[in-house]
Amino acid sequence: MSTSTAEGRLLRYVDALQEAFAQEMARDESVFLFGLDVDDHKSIQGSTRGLLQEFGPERVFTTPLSEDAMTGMAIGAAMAGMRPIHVHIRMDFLLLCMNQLVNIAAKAHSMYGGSVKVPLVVRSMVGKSWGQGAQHSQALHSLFMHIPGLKIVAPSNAHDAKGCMIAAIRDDNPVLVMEHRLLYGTEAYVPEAPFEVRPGRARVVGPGDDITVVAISNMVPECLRARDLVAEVGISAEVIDPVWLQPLDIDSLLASARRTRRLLVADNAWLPCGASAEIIAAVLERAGPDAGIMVRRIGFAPVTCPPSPPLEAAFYPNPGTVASAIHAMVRPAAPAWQPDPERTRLSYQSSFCGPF
Amino acid sequence: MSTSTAEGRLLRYVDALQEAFAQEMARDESVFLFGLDVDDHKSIQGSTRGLLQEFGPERVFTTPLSEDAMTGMAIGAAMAGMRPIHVHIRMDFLLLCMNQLVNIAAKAHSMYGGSVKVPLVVRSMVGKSWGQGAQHSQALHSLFMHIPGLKIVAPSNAHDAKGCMIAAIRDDNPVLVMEHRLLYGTEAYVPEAPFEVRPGRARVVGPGDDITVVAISNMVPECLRARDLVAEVGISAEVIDPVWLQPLDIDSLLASARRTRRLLVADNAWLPCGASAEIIAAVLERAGPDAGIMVRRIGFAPVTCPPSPPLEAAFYPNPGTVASAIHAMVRPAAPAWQPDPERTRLSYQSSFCGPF
Amino acid sequence: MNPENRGDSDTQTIVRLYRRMRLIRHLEEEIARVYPTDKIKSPIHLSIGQEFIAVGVCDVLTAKDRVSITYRGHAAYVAKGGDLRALVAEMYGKRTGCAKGRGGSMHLIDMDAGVIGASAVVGTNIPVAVGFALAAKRQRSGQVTVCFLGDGATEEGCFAESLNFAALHKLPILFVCENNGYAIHEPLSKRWATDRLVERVATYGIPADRISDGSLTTVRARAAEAITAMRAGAGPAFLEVLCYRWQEHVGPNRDYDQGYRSADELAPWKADDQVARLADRIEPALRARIDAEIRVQVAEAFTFAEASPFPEPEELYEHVYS
Amino acid sequence: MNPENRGDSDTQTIVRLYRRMRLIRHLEEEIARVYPTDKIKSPIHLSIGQEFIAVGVCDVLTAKDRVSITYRGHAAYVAKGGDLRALVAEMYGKRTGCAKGRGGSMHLIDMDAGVIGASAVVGTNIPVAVGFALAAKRQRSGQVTVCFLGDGATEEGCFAESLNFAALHKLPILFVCENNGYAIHEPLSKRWATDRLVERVATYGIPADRISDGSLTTVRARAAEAITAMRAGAGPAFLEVLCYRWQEHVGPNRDYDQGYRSADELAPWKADDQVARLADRIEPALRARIDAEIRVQVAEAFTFAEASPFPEPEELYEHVYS
Ligand SMILES: Cc1ncc(C[n+]2csc(CCOP(=O)(O)OP(=O)(O)O)c2C)c(N)n1
Ligand SMILES: Cc1ncc(C[n+]2csc(CCOP(=O)(O)OP(=O)(O)O)c2C)c(N)n1
Ligand SMILES: [Mg+2]
Ligand SMILES: [Mg+2]
Repeated sequence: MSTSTAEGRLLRYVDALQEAFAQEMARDESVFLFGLDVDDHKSIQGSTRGLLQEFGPERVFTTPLSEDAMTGMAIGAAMAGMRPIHVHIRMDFLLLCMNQLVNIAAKAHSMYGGSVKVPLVVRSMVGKSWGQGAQHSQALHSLFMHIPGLKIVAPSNAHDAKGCMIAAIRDDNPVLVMEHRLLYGTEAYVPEAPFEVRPGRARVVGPGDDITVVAISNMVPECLRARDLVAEVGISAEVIDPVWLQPLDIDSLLASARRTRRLLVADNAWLPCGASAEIIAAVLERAGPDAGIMVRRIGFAPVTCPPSPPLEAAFYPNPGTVASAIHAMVRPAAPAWQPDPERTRLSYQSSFCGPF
Repeated sequence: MSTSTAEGRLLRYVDALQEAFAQEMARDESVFLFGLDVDDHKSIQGSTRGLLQEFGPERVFTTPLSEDAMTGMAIGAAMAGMRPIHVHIRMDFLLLCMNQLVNIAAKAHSMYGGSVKVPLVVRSMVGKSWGQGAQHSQALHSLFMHIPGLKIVAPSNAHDAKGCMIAAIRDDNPVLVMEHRLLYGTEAYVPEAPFEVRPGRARVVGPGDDITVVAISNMVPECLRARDLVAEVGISAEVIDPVWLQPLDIDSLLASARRTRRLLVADNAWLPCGASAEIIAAVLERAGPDAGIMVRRIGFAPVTCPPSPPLEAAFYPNPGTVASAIHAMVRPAAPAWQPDPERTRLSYQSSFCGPF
Repeated sequence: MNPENRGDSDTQTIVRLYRRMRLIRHLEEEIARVYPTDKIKSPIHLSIGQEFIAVGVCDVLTAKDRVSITYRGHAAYVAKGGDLRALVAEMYGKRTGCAKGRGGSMHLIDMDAGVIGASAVVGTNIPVAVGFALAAKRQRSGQVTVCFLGDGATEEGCFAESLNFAALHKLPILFVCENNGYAIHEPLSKRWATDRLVERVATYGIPADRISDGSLTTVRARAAEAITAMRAGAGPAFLEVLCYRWQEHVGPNRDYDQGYRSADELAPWKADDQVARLADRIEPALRARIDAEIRVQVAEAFTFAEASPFPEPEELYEHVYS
Repeated sequence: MNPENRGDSDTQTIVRLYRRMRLIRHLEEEIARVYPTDKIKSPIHLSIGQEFIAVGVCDVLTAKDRVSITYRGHAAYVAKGGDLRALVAEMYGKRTGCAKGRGGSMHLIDMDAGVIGASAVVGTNIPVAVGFALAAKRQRSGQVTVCFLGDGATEEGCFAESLNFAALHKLPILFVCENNGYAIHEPLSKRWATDRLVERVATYGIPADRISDGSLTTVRARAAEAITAMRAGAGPAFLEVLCYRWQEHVGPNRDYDQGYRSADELAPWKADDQVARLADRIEPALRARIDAEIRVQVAEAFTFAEASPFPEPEELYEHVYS
């Protein structure tokens, strides 16, 4: 927090989130934050640290285990002019409140002819590793991308965690923020003053010429690592973070893919009807049949997430499998290639350790 | 019901469904059917007609309005060796039981290491027209296609309604059957004896050479009508019904698209992260960059479904808009073309009339 | 002097209530009459026979207070002062509708009148109403929220969740369960293990009452008590009001020939029709004048709806995001 | 003659119960001891201090009966006779685990022993258990189902929905709420409007009892009554059992230094530890022998787990569809 630069201080993702809440709650009385455990001593891994003390129990409160009604409650409060932030410690739990999110939050503005707004933020975290297993590991953004009326953002670094969260809080529509458990400890330079990373612009996080790799959420750092790995064998990969998934900045993805003529989408989720399918379909629909863009998706294996370590390792894409996929696309004639397994081991795999 | 041929009798979709239940319930004691209103005098538009009388209230029963628990209940009964069929009169209501469907039904076999099975059938109907509006009109199949462990089928005609339903009932996995309200009155030849239309094979419902039109659910008859319309201007469209959406017979769709080099997917749903995105991404991933296949999606407008008639008409694709899209893809250089609006009016639009 | 303002306040109240009751009854009869013409292309759920609940409850609310209604919500919408013309226009799918043709009969709203919307997914409005109550409490606005719901809605999990939360936070919300004994064609006996609903609600520490005499006066009195306590900070309250749906579940007709219920069930309710009961207490000339005014008012709303333009197809893309 | 079979049936019962209690306690202590080695890469929720509930209830069940458990389910799994080695192997993620390494600590299952699974999404097991009870009733198998749930789970809508349905259909299911006063770190006071849970459950026509003496004997007696009635066709029953979680919510440690609760809360529960209470009633030599046997049994389960192979990565694709 001391290393201040023109672009801000080095801050952890989780602290950037906390700063976004603290600043927005101070700015706007109508913002309140609630959900299971937001007010306990662990304060959602620290992301809600100090908020109870600063803003009091009317604006920072836990709830009964009633995700469905609590979502409806937040929607009602939002329609009545407040700006609720609802926190879920796992994205899997959103399945309990799909009705309110899809049938009311997404639709209220429209089905009431514009006479109400739903400025609601729903925070949810994707769990990964350490045996999270079947029901604590899902990344379900595509379910929400399917529904008009919702916005979805998946910040992949501390800078965006703050900027996107502030944009989400200020947005007059329901915004789902997909956070990722493994990103919480990652650091980036983050401006101290409030700022917004608004919907509409994907970001090139690593330039390149041979292939476009669109990486979502935690796949961004993993794909950057893959980019380093393939660079060692002379492949130049461009890694793009869409940041906002709805609305999606297809133009930027298309421009890159047109140039590299290869498009790999690495999602932090299952593939069928996923964000990766959407990106590929949307890019190719616009690119036309003569663009000659090779496409591929990489993501969760098409199975339920297993907790057993070797199965879990096989379930997730990683820098090594991404690098292999890049290599296969860029040099289809060459024999299959895998980077040195030692080099593909991610730093978080040694630093993150159970139980939750 | 008298017009018997080698392939069966002309039967309405709704009666074909009813026949499937009657035959399977007679064959297998473990099958039971439940859900709101299955036992009333309207018997879900007739699709459960006579079942209460034939099989009694232990095997045919209504429930409280508790979609979430009723789904869990069905899952438990299935794990205990029964074969429940759960009926929802609108697909929108599945949003109330997503947790059970996704977190338990889809995962139980896997997360319990194969020690249980969930032979559950979930019937749900897509509502359309007559002001069904925001919450009674959704087709949410893509949400379920995203989740490993579920199967999804969308019969588009009476023959498949019976054959797919029987296959679903006999399947040892949870199967979601997406029915369509507007298909209920349509007739087809249906064998009298029980038969299965199993997962795995798409069906060419209208052959053609210039373009491949993949049509889902109620879009099948609408695309066949579009096929007739474009035939009048010399375009030969192949219409393919995937029938089962999970597993999806990509091979057949790919083979057709490779041949026609044009792929239009017409879905009965929103496009982003939809079945249409999946089909396009999967086909192009396999076809490779040199296949030169032009792709396009058509489906619900990216808005909440409005009940007002002119807005509702603009919300849905129809034979006219499909025909225009086909024309634009096959003759990109030609000026935009629209079939005579009189000819595009669908027969059901005059025959179906409110309130529900 | 306006004859409605003549006499004691009791008479004024009766006249006011009669006006509301008659307006709703006549409106719904007109909807039923027009429906077969197919001008209203939206599923209609009439509340004929049940109006006394909405009218009794809304009569003790202020304009600033709010009501959350169901798809069977014409009565509460009108009773709370929702714009009549906008209601009919909405059913016609017109641009002048209360939801600009995007709601239809099942999603009525009039934020200016405190009608905060309706859901076609049963029970879904309950927690949303709780959220309005939370906001009112936090904003210290003094507004109370009334949440109408059917007997079927009490079977949805969110009902229990909402009660617990509303009680925990002592929110200013009155839940009103319109128990008409049916969910579509399914009677309570197939859906409720027992009928001890108010007892159950009371275990949350929520004062809960069952009104079984079908009387507008009783409903109004109990609602008044609850709302008064609430304005003094008492937290949520609950009323279960027994009633009867005279028409079919959805659509304009009667359905006693369908076998799931008999006209005998209707008879006592009809005999005690609260519209007629109030009518009996009003001087015939005044009544005739009111009836005539209401006929005009309703006819005018239909004329307005008919004359209003449909939205243009291009407007489809409006109001998705704000 | 086996000394455990000597003496009156009361003694036999005490020994049997002690064996179960000690086995569970020792197992969980071993899990806690091993956990810091990172060999168990799965979130563990220990039930140390709460074992008396599972042991008391399961003691009155037959092998054919079923229990639905929670992610805090080691005790009930073992009490119902679930395979010990398969449990430990599952926590290790081994192929020999009760779910072949696909469940982890939060999804224990042993269908042969009547352990029908656990969900990591709170409350989700409740309706599933009801479905097993429905199946048993329809199949006329005579099996009863016990559904364990936490106090937090009662706040989920599906709990109310499930009670209503189970009561409506008179299903043979005993709901057992292990009320340890906390959901993670949140006390009841922040989650329950009142603590009148059993009263609420009773409004469904379900006999409901609260056990607050922390006694295994009481739990067993009440469960026995309920199950006996159920076998005679009485329909569902409900027990709320007050208890206390000695360890942190998830993980192997104590957490009285974290500020959300004080060790004073623990003191009375510890003083009345039901494992020690039973131990006191058993002759020391026999007790020592049992303890030794249990140590061997548990050690053997860990050895088995350690020695078992991990699944091969290729096995990932198994068991998606059946
Ligand atoms: C969640 C849900 N389930 C089922 C339906 C279908 N449905 C529409 S109205 C209705 C009956 C609701 O009964 P009740 O709450 O008593 O209200 P009433 O119609 O009697 O006024 C049902 C089951 C629905 N709209 N939403
Ligand atoms: C639906 C859902 N919401 C939240 C969580 C996070 N969570 C895990 S355990 C737990 C506490 C549950 O409390 P209780 O039911 O009392 O069981 P206990 O842990 O005390 O045994 C919570 C909130 C979850 N797993 N599932
Ligand atoms: Mg009703
Ligand atoms: Mg607890």
